Amino acid sequence: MFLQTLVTGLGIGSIYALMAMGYCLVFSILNFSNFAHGAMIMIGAYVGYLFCSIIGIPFFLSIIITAVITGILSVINERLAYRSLRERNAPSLYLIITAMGISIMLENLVYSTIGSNFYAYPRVFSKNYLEIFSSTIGLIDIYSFFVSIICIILLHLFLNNSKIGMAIRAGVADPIATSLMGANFNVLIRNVFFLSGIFAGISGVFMGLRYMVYPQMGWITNKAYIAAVIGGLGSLPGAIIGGFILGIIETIVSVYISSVVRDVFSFSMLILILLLKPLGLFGIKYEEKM
Amino acid sequence: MLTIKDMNVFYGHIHALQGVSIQVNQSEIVSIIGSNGAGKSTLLNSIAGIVKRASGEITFENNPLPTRSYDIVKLGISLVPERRRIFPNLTVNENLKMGAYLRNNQKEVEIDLEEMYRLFPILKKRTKQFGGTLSGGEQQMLTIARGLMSRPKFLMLDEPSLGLAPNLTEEVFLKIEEINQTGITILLVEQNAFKALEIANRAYVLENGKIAFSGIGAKMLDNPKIKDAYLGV
Amino acid sequence: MEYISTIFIVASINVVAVIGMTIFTGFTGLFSFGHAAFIAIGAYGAAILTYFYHFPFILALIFGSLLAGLISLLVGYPTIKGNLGSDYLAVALLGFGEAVRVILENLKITQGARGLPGIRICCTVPVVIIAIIISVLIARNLIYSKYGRRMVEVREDAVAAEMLGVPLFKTKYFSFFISAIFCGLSGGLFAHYYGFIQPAMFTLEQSTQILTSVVCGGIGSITGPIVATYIFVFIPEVFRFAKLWRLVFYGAALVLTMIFRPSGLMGYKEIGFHSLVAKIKRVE
Amino acid sequence: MLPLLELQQVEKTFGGICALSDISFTVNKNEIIGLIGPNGAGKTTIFNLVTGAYNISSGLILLNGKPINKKRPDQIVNLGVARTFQNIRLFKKLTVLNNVKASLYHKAKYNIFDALLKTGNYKKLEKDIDEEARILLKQMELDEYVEIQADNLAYGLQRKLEITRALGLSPELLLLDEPAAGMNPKEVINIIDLIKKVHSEYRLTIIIIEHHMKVITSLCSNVIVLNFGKKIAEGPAEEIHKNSKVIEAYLGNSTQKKKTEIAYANN
Amino acid sequence: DIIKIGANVSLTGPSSMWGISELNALRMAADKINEEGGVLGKKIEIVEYDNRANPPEAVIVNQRLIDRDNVAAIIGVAQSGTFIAARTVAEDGKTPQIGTTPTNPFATIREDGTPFKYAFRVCFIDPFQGKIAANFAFNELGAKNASIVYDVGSDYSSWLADYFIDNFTALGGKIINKEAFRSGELDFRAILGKIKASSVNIDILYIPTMQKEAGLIAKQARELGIKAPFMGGDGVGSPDLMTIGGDATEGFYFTNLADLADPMLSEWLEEYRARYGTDPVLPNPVMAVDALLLVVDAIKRAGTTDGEALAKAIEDTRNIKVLTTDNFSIDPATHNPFDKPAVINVVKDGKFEYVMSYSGES
Ligand SMILES: Nc1ncnc2c1ncn2[C@@H]1O[C@H](COP(=O)(O)OP(=O)(O)OP(=O)(O)O)[C@@H](O)[C@H]1O
Ligand SMILES: Nc1ncnc2c1ncn2[C@@H]1O[C@H](COP(=O)(O)OP(=O)(O)OP(=O)(O)O)[C@@H](O)[C@H]1O
Ligand SMILES: [Mg+2]
Ligand SMILES: [Mg+2]
Repeated sequence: MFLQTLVTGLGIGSIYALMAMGYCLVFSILNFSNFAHGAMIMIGAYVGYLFCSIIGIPFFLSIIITAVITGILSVINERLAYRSLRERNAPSLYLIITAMGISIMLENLVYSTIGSNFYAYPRVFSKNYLEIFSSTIGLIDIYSFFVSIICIILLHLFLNNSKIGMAIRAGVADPIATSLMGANFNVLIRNVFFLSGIFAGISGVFMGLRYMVYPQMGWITNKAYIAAVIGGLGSLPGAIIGGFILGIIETIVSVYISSVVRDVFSFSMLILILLLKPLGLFGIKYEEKM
Repeated sequence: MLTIKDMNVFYGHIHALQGVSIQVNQSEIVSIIGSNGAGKSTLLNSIAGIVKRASGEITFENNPLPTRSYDIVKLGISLVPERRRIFPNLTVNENLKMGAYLRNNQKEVEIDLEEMYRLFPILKKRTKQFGGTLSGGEQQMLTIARGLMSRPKFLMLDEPSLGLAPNLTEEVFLKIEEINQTGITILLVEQNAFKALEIANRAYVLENGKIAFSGIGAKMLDNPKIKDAYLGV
Repeated sequence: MEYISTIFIVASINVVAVIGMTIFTGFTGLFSFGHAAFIAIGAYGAAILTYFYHFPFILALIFGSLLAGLISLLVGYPTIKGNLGSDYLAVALLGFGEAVRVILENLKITQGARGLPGIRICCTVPVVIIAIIISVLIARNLIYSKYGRRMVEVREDAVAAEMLGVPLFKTKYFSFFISAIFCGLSGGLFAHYYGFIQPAMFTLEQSTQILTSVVCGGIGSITGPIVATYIFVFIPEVFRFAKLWRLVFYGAALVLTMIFRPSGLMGYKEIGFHSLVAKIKRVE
Repeated sequence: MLPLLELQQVEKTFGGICALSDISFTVNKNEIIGLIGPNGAGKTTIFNLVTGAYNISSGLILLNGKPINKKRPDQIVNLGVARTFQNIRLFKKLTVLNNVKASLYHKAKYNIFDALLKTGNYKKLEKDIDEEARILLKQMELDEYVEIQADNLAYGLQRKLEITRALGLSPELLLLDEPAAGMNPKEVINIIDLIKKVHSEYRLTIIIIEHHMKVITSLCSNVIVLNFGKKIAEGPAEEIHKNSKVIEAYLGNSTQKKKTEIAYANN
Repeated sequence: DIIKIGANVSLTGPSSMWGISELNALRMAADKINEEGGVLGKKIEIVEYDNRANPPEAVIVNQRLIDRDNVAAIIGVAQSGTFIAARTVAEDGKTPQIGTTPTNPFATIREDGTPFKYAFRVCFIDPFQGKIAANFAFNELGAKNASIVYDVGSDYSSWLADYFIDNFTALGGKIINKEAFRSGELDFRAILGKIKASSVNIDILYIPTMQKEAGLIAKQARELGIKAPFMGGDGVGSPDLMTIGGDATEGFYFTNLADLADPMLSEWLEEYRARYGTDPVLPNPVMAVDALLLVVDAIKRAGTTDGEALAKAIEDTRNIKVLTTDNFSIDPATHNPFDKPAVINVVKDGKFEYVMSYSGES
């Protein structure tokens, strides 16, 4: 029983983690919560469905194509909506509101073009879950678990050990000084959004496969966002760990306390963690000197 | 090497540079002095491409200067900006490496890094510290060192001595002369007008966005008007 | 005419909450994804009084706002004292907002998700006009007093403000309290206009709608957000001809406002109260 | 007479790095103290500790005999300590006038009801503050910029505005962090006069951090020299100038110096 | 000359799939009526606005329909909460409003039991649905132990869960688990794991939610190895249930207002499919057609579109033919339909199949 609870929690957590990564990536770079990420995930789910179900391309190929498409969309999104705000040094709140505008737009675009029907991915795996030690675990959860961990490690290396990563971090603090070093910050940012779009695409397909595809599915990423906050918005490993923590706590509370108050618990925990660690579990702050 | 003709810059309705023309020759040190708000930083910033010029022509080595700052840097022009624009969220070491962003020869970069640490030993002790937590003077050193890390042909320094201890100021100016002797052209903006004029081959005086005087650096030290207005003697 | 007055009332109810949020977000520079909870608390607080105990409407309204204010003091103490970063505070409050909804969904007195149908309908055009006038007056007087100035200073540079003797916690806490009071009042009006409330009405969407009006109206302005609120209620109405594309346009309008009027419709400026404008010319 | 400010064995570490150790000194009323030392010596850190921006690691700071190291910055301000910042921290988007008013509001003794009801008391106090701010700006020769947004001012004027704003707090103790940085020699002379003026007019006690030796020599009765977080010398300016430790660590070997620099330093 | 009938429907947002079906069905029905000569010699026209299932919007929409478009009656709002908010406007505007699926008992009556003059509905109410669900589960399926998963954030779901529990326990059944989730949730494995782990083997899992959650719950429950049959309410009655839940929904029972497999609907269904190329999302479209037929009939009897007369005529409706039944009546005491029958459907081979029906009195 407890093992199953834990396994389920980890499974749910893996999905949160996968979605949280995109938030975290953009936050760790631009310091704003990109609420359009949820809408991108939704688009990813639709695009993946298109390729995998309607056109009928093999599943793994569809993931790749989807990731590229959402990557490009995410770059377009940045170029059209965020760049001018960024260049004006607008407060992050402006970017957040713009991101929300984008997500309202995309969601309703889907309503008005594709419609409000649900779609389900075709069966990709012959069996959707595994039995380990008499507890069942979803195959997709296992995949999301590994995909998110691998992505995080790669990203972490990229941002902390590569020259481009360094320039991105520099540009966040001072884009103008960065351009004085010869780096084109806009191009760097384009790369970041391409990456976050790729994550959106991958998580969209996974979400679609795990659950279903519908216009409002972007909103479920709120949970992922909360996971990212628990882990510390700017910290990539934090996103994953936050996802797992949230997943496990939710499951344990549902099973052992009450499913009704589950959210009260997880939100109180969120507040509690923030009170103890104002920047989340792994958030880092660059202390400002006077 | 660098020629500016009749340049105008505006901030909104503030006319910050009004028809400024200057020239910097190969291997020279040229100083620009002027009181607060005269437009000195504006001049350097518009050469570096981080302030848009409304009109005027800049040529560098007989070619028109590109407008984007990251393209300008590629020509070997480096600006040490005013007021310590270090990257607060990068470590000292990373800040310096950012200076060498366009350089690909890792070995040479490492050598230059060591050179910077030799020049500013206190930075060496702080390689892992975030730039933002350095003391004011340490940040200033870091800004200068970062500017040098790109191995520029043409180096612009905006108030390099700001907030530096007297002995260090001395050293920085010695270093500037030393750099210049290796063939790097230098355009210097400095409040310490004595120093600025002393080490300069030529100098310009900016007043309210216009060039008021120009001449041989050392000679200007004796100019009574300049003495009165900028040296306070 | 009924149609126009309906839209007017609907928008005005939002306006009251937006004025509160303007103080918190526009002037203090903090933001929240959970203020719908205060609207809910105000709505339930007031409605329970009139619904079960037949209190007079005005008393119920006051009680609702005070209840929201009281709860804001409880929630604000740890969260604001904790000195969270702005996004973190917003999310912590999102958590609070959702938690309030869960509680409302499970309480006996609120009748859970079924809500309270058939609340007395008392919120009419004159009522909202009076509510708005009072809210604007309070907000304005506050903003131009030392309390409001301190909020602006905290927004501009909290560290410097503290070094000038501005008590950070008190200032933010107070601003939070005031915003909750306004949201509570708005909630009371809400309940007594629609005649029916249920927890599902007070969602994240509502919180962000208020926030959106504030930002699009212009940070650091009171009149801007008010105008923006009316516009945002009217725009979807105007776009009705666009049928399903209506909200696509709405989203696009939002994005375009942010891009082309980055400091909002009325960024840092006020319309109306001329004398004050002259006197305080650009608080910012 | 009780010293105004007293530091007793103050120590500050930043995650292992010891920025200040065993710092003790006293500042008497109405003195102007110079705080000098090489870059990174810990001067600004002292200001940050005194104003409560950082927590002290060990030791004691007394203001008028009472410990203040447990207090919040805003409480310390109310005890009469004001400062300027090495990196200017004005309210960039506010006007010059509002920047100054920001510091005057701690005197406005009206409550929230006065404000909401706009009582006579409120109106009077608001008017007083407005007037006082304008007077202060006039004294500091900033009156022509009253309505200008602070970050549009030239650097030197911003420094002046910061001092004005600090004066608005009517402090007993004023901490100036490199007030003359970024100024040309002529302007340095102006700022020296200005500091002299406010010192006598407002009967202030001042601590100045400065790398322009001219400022220190012309203003300070007593100079404290720090190096690597330790106090290495203390005494009148002329003595300090001759102190070999100070010359080595800070001023630089004068034989190395060129003619003009000496001229400059002596100016 | 034309008679305008308003449609206050949700065309965007999470409930839009029903709203759009509702609108389609109304259009189709209106065209048919017009072809047959209209009403009182006038053509009828459907004027629709989107309410996003959001109470403030529904209020505005109602007001607009009444003031701007001068509609004779308003069809819709499908969601109880939104209907209740909008109802006031219809009451003030003296325009009859016929809810399609607001099953909350208080949608048409006051707390004291008296009906609102202008508020009507064509669906049954939750207590009835809960009751027949319990009856069916206990008597027909022989279930003794039941667990419930419901949406605390939805009034529909909580009402239904409570009525089911009341009736099921009254019959002698036992509720093993009552588990709640909140609207918008997609993952139910945590609560399903708890149900699976409970010591008693359940005979039925009652899921009174919308088809989205029901489909996912079914899928995830089977994944976790829960073997009990599922049962739901009218909210699950659309083919999406199978799209989402796949094989797991085989044998999923639910109470419904109307039945796609109902022979009475077959002709209409053909027509709908031919015209729109998809299946309607039940039950809203048939309810909307019933509502329209009800209004049209009342207009004919009243001989006018005056609101007050029309409301009276609607109240007096007895035994008229509508889409779902041949003898539809309105109960003047509650403004609910009289003896609205309910059907039980089951999913078989990926299709809905008729099981049995319960008449209104049961
Ligand atoms: N971003 C800006 N927006 C508006 N005005 C500006 C801006 N930057 C500079 N100015 C104005 O342009 C003029 C020239 O400024 P600049 O910074 O070039 O002077 P400076 O000679 O470098 O002075 P300092 O010695 O103080 O550094 C000043 O009047 C200043 O107020
Ligand atoms: N927040 C911090 N975290 C880590 N180290 C710090 C921090 N603040 C200051 N330091 C270190 O403490 C030392 C003292 O800094 P401080 O700013 O007091 O120097 P200073 O004497 O004012 O120097 P300057 O003349 O250059 O302004 C510096 O070496 C600095 O790097
Ligand atoms: Mg300058
Ligand atoms: Mg310092």
